[in-house]
Amino acid sequence: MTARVGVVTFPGSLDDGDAARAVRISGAEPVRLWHGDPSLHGVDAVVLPGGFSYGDYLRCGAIARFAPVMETIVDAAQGGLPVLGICNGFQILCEAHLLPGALTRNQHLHFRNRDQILRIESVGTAWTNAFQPGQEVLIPVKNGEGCYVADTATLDQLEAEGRVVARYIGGNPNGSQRDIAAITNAAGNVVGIMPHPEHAVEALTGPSLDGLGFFTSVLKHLVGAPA
Amino acid sequence: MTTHPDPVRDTPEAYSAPAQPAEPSPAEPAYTATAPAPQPATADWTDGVDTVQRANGTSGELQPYTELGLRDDEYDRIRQILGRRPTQSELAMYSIMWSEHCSYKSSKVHLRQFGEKAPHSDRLLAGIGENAGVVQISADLAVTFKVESHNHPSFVEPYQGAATGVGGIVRDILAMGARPVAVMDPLRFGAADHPDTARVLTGVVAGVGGYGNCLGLPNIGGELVFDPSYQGNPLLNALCLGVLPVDRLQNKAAAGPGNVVVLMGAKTGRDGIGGVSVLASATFDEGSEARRPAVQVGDPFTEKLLIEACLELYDGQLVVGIQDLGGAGLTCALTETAAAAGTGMRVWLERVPLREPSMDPHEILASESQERMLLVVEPDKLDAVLKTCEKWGVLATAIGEVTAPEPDGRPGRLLITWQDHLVVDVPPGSLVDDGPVYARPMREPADLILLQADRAETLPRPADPEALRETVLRMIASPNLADKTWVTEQYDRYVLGNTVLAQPEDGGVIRIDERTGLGVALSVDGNGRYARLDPYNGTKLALAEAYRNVAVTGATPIAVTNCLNFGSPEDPGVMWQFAEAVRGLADGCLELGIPVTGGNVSFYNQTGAAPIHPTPVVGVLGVLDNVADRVPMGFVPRPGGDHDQIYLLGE
Amino acid sequence: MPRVVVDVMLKPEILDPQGQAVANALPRLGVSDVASVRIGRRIEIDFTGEPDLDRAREIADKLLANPVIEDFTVRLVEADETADARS
Amino acid sequence: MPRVVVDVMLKPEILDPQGQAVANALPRLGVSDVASVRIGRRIEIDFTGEPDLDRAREIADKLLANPVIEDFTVRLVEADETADARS
Ligand SMILES: Nc1ncnc2c1ncn2[C@@H]1O[C@H](COP(=O)(O)OP(=O)(O)O)[C@@H](O)[C@H]1O
Repeated sequence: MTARVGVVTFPGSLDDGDAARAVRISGAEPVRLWHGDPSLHGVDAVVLPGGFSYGDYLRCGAIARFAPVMETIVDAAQGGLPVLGICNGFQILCEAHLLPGALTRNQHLHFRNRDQILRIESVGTAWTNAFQPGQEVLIPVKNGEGCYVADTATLDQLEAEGRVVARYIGGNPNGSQRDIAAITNAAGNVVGIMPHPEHAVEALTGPSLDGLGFFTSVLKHLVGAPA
Repeated sequence: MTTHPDPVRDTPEAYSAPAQPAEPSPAEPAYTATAPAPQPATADWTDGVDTVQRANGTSGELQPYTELGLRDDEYDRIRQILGRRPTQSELAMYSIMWSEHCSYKSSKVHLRQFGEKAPHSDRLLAGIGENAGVVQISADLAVTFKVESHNHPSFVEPYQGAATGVGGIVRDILAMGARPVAVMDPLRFGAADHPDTARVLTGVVAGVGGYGNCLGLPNIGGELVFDPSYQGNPLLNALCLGVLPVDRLQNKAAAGPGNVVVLMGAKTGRDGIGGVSVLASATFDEGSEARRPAVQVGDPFTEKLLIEACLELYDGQLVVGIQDLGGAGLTCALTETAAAAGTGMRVWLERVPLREPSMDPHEILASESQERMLLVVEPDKLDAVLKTCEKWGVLATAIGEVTAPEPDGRPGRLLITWQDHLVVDVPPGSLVDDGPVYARPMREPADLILLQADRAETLPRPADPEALRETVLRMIASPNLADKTWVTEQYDRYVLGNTVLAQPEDGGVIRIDERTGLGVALSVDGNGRYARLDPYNGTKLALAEAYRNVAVTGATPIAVTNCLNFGSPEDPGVMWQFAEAVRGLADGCLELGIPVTGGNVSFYNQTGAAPIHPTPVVGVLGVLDNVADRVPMGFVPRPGGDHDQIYLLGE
Repeated sequence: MPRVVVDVMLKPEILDPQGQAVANALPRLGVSDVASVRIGRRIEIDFTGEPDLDRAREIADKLLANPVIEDFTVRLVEADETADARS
Repeated sequence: MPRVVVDVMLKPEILDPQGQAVANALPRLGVSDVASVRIGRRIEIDFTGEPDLDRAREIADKLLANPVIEDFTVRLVEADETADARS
C-alpha cells in the first residue's frame, strides 16, 4: 500500500504544489489538506510547505499556528505522526511550540535565494534516515526570515541530544546560530528545515536530486524501519 | 534636421494637435508627488453631491478641468457629448480616461502600425486591445504575457511603487483567464555611485521581490542598467507570464443585460486619487490634502487570494466577463467592460465597500486601490461566486447590473447613483473609445547629428596586452556589466517548480506542461543609449537581442510585447524618438515574422525639461516542445573527455 | 538615562495589510470586540550623552519614516521604566 | 475613546539587525552620538466598546509577540493624543 502524505495549504502557501510533486516523485500519494479543515483524512505523515501563510505579515507562521488544521497536527505530532515543516512550515512549527527556538529576519536583512550545501548531522529522524551521517547535500534556500535563534541552553541541549538535523556549509545564508538549517523534536518525528528539499527532486528544475532523500526517508520510516 | 508632417488625422480638426500649452498630466496620472493646485475660489460645491440634475440647472458653473489635465477643447467636447456640463464625478472620469496614460492620445496614431504591419499568426487568440495578448502553444494550452511600467511611483516610494507595479501586471494576466506563472523586471537607475540610487535601487528590488515572492511567482529574468539619464526618473518595468487552457480564455465584455456586476478584492480607499483631489468639496478643511495618499500600498497576500479565487471562478465557469482594476480604478473597469459589450450599466456606488466611510463619489470612482477585480456574473450564479470568494477570504460585493443597449441599437448608458442621487449618466464608449487623438509635432533632436558624429572609432584603443587587460578589468567591473547576483538573489526563482532556466541565463525558460515537457522561453531587452543615438535601429536592436536570447535557449520565438518609456510627448524631439522607435519595432517584427501582441506606453519620464534616454523595452516569447532540449549558456563538460568544437556565428 | 522613542505609523488613510491580517485572525482566538488594528514600528534610540530630540526628529524624518506614507512621533521615555514594564 | 497600544521589542539579548543597520547608517547623516538603536513593533488596537487591557494582554501573549524572542508592554493611550502628536 502506498503511503499517504498530507500537504497542508494555508492561505498564502506557495510551495504546496511543489511539496506534493516531491511526495509523488518519491513514490507516495500526496493528499492535499486545507487549513480550515481540522481533519487529517487519515494521512500517514504531513508536510507543512513553504510560502507566506497569511502574508506572514505579523511574524512568519504566527497566524497560521491558529488554523483549525494545526490543532489536529499538534496533537498528532505529539502522538508520533511524522511532520516536516519546510521554510514557512518550520516557522509555523516553532510558533506552535512543536520545535524550540524561533526564526528571525535574515541578518543581512535581504531575502536570499541560492543553492546551498548542507551537512546532514542527524540521520535518526523520520525525515533523514535515508542519508548517510555527515552527508553533504545541495538544496536551494530562499527566505527572508530564516535566521534560527534560541537561548544558549536550548542550543546546547539540541547539540547534546543530536537534534541539529542539518547545518549550512560553505557560508551561512541568513545568520542562523551555529549554522543551523534544520532541527528535530526529541522524538525525531517532527523536523523543521529552512532550505527547500522539494525544489531538489528533478534534474530539470533543481540544482540536484538531493531533496528526494527527505521524502524517501519518511516512507522508510513508515514501513517500520526504526527511526 | 527634418520635420515630419503629421501622418494621420482621423479626428475632428479641433482635436488634432495644435501647438498647445503644456499639459499638467504626468505619465502615470492620478499620481502626484506634490500637492495639487489649490481649488479655484469659483467652485461652489454645496453640501451634497453634484448630481446630474444639478448639473442641468447650473450649466455656467466653473469647473476645475484645467487642474485635472483637460484642455479647453477637450472640456468642450465633454459638454457636447453630454449636452450639459459634466458632474463632478463625470469630470473626474473623463479626466482619467482621456489622460495620456489611459487614452494613448499621443501614441495611438503610431501604435497602429503594430496591427498594420503585423505578420499573420494563427496562434494569436487575443491581441492588442485586450488586457494582454494570448498566444496558443498547443492544442489545448495558451500563454499570455505583457510588460508594464510603474516608473514614477517607484521614485517616490520605491518599495511600494515597485511592489504595486508587479501587482498590477499580474492582475492583467489574471484577467485573461490565466494563472500567473513567472515575472521579469527590466530596471533602469541613475548612476550606481549616486547617493539616491542606493535608496531607489534597494527599495525597488526589495519591492519587486517582496511582492513577487509573496505571490509565489518565480522571477526568471530582467535587466539592471545604470545611467545618469534615469537619476530623477528610474524605470520599473514588470513583465508577467500566465498560462491557461485555451477554453478558459476570459474577456472583459459586460454582456447580457440583467447580469450582476460584482466588485471583488480589497476595500476601496483614497489611494492615488491625488489627481482628482481638486474636486474636493468646499467643506473640506485645509490640510485635507494629507488624506489623499499619492502612493498605494500593496497587499500581496490579498492578491494571492484573489488569484486563487478567480481561477476557481473560471474553472467553475461562473463569470461572463472580468476586468482588473488598475490605474484608473472603477472608472476604467466600469466603462471598458460596458463599452466592450455595447451594453449599459447601472451601478449603486454606495454599495462599494470603503476603507474610509467619508469618501465622495468621485473619489470612489477615481480610487486606485490595489488588489481589486470587476466581475460580470449571471444572477443564478451569484451565490456560487460569493461562496467561492468567501472560501478564499476575499470580499465580493454586487454593486450593479448590466442594462440593455438603447432600443435603436445604440450602446447603453452607464448610470451611477450615490444614495439615490444620479451622479453619472454617460455613454461608456465616449470615455473609452472617443477620447482625443493627437498627431503631435515631431522633430529630430537638434543634438543628434553631433551625438552621431562622436563615433566609437575616435576612442583610444588598447595598444598592448597590458592595456587590453586593464580595459577588460575596467569593463567587467563597470556596474552595467558586473555580476547581478545582489539583485537576483533577492528573488525566488524556484517556486512552482517549473523554472528550467533563470538568471544568469540569457532567457528564462518555464515548463508549462509537466507531462509533455512543453514550455516557453522569455527575454526582455532594451538599450537606451543605442536608442538615443538612433531610435529606429536601437529599437530593432532591442527586438533582435530579445529574439536571439530566446532562440539560443532552443526555443522558437513566436510573439512580442513591449514597454515604451519616453519623455514628454509634447516635446517634438521626444515625439520623434517615439515615432521612430515604434516604426523600428513594427518593421523589425515584420522582418522576423512575429507579431506584437500587446504592450504599454509610459510618457513624461523626465526630470525638468530633460527626458530620459528613449527606452523601448522589448519582450520576446518562444516555444519549446520539450524543455528537456533547452540549451543552457555554460559549456557542459562531456562525459568521456570528448571535446566540443566552438564556432562563432555571424559577421 | 532617558531614551528617545520614535513611533512610526502608516498614515491613517493608508492601507495597513499587517494590521488587517491580525484583525482578521482575532475571531479565531475568540476575540470579537476589536474594531481595528494598526501596526507600525517603535524605534528606541539611546544617545551616548544627553538625548537629543531634535537630532532624533531629523533621523526619523530622513531615515526611519517615509513621510509620503508614514507619520511619526518622537518622545523621551525613562529607559528603566520601559524595561521594567515589560512582562 | 482611548486605544490600547502594545509595544513589542526583541529581547535585549537577541540581535536586532534592523536596528544595527540604522545605527550604522547614522554617521553618514553626520550623527555620531547615538549609542544604540533597537527596532520593534507598535500595535494600536481599537476596541468596539471599552478598551480591555486584559484582553489585549492575552492577544499580545498569544499572537502579537513571540515570547521566545520578544517582550511586550500593554498600555492605554488617548486616541486623539497619539494622532495630535504626530508631525
Ligand atoms: N507599446 C504598445 N504596443 C502594443 N500594444 C500596446 C502598446 N501600448 C499599449 N498597447 C495596448 O493597448 C491596450 C491598452 O493598454 P493599457 O492601457 O496598458 O492596458 P490596460 O488597460 O490593461 O492597462 C493594451 O491592449 C495594450 O496591449
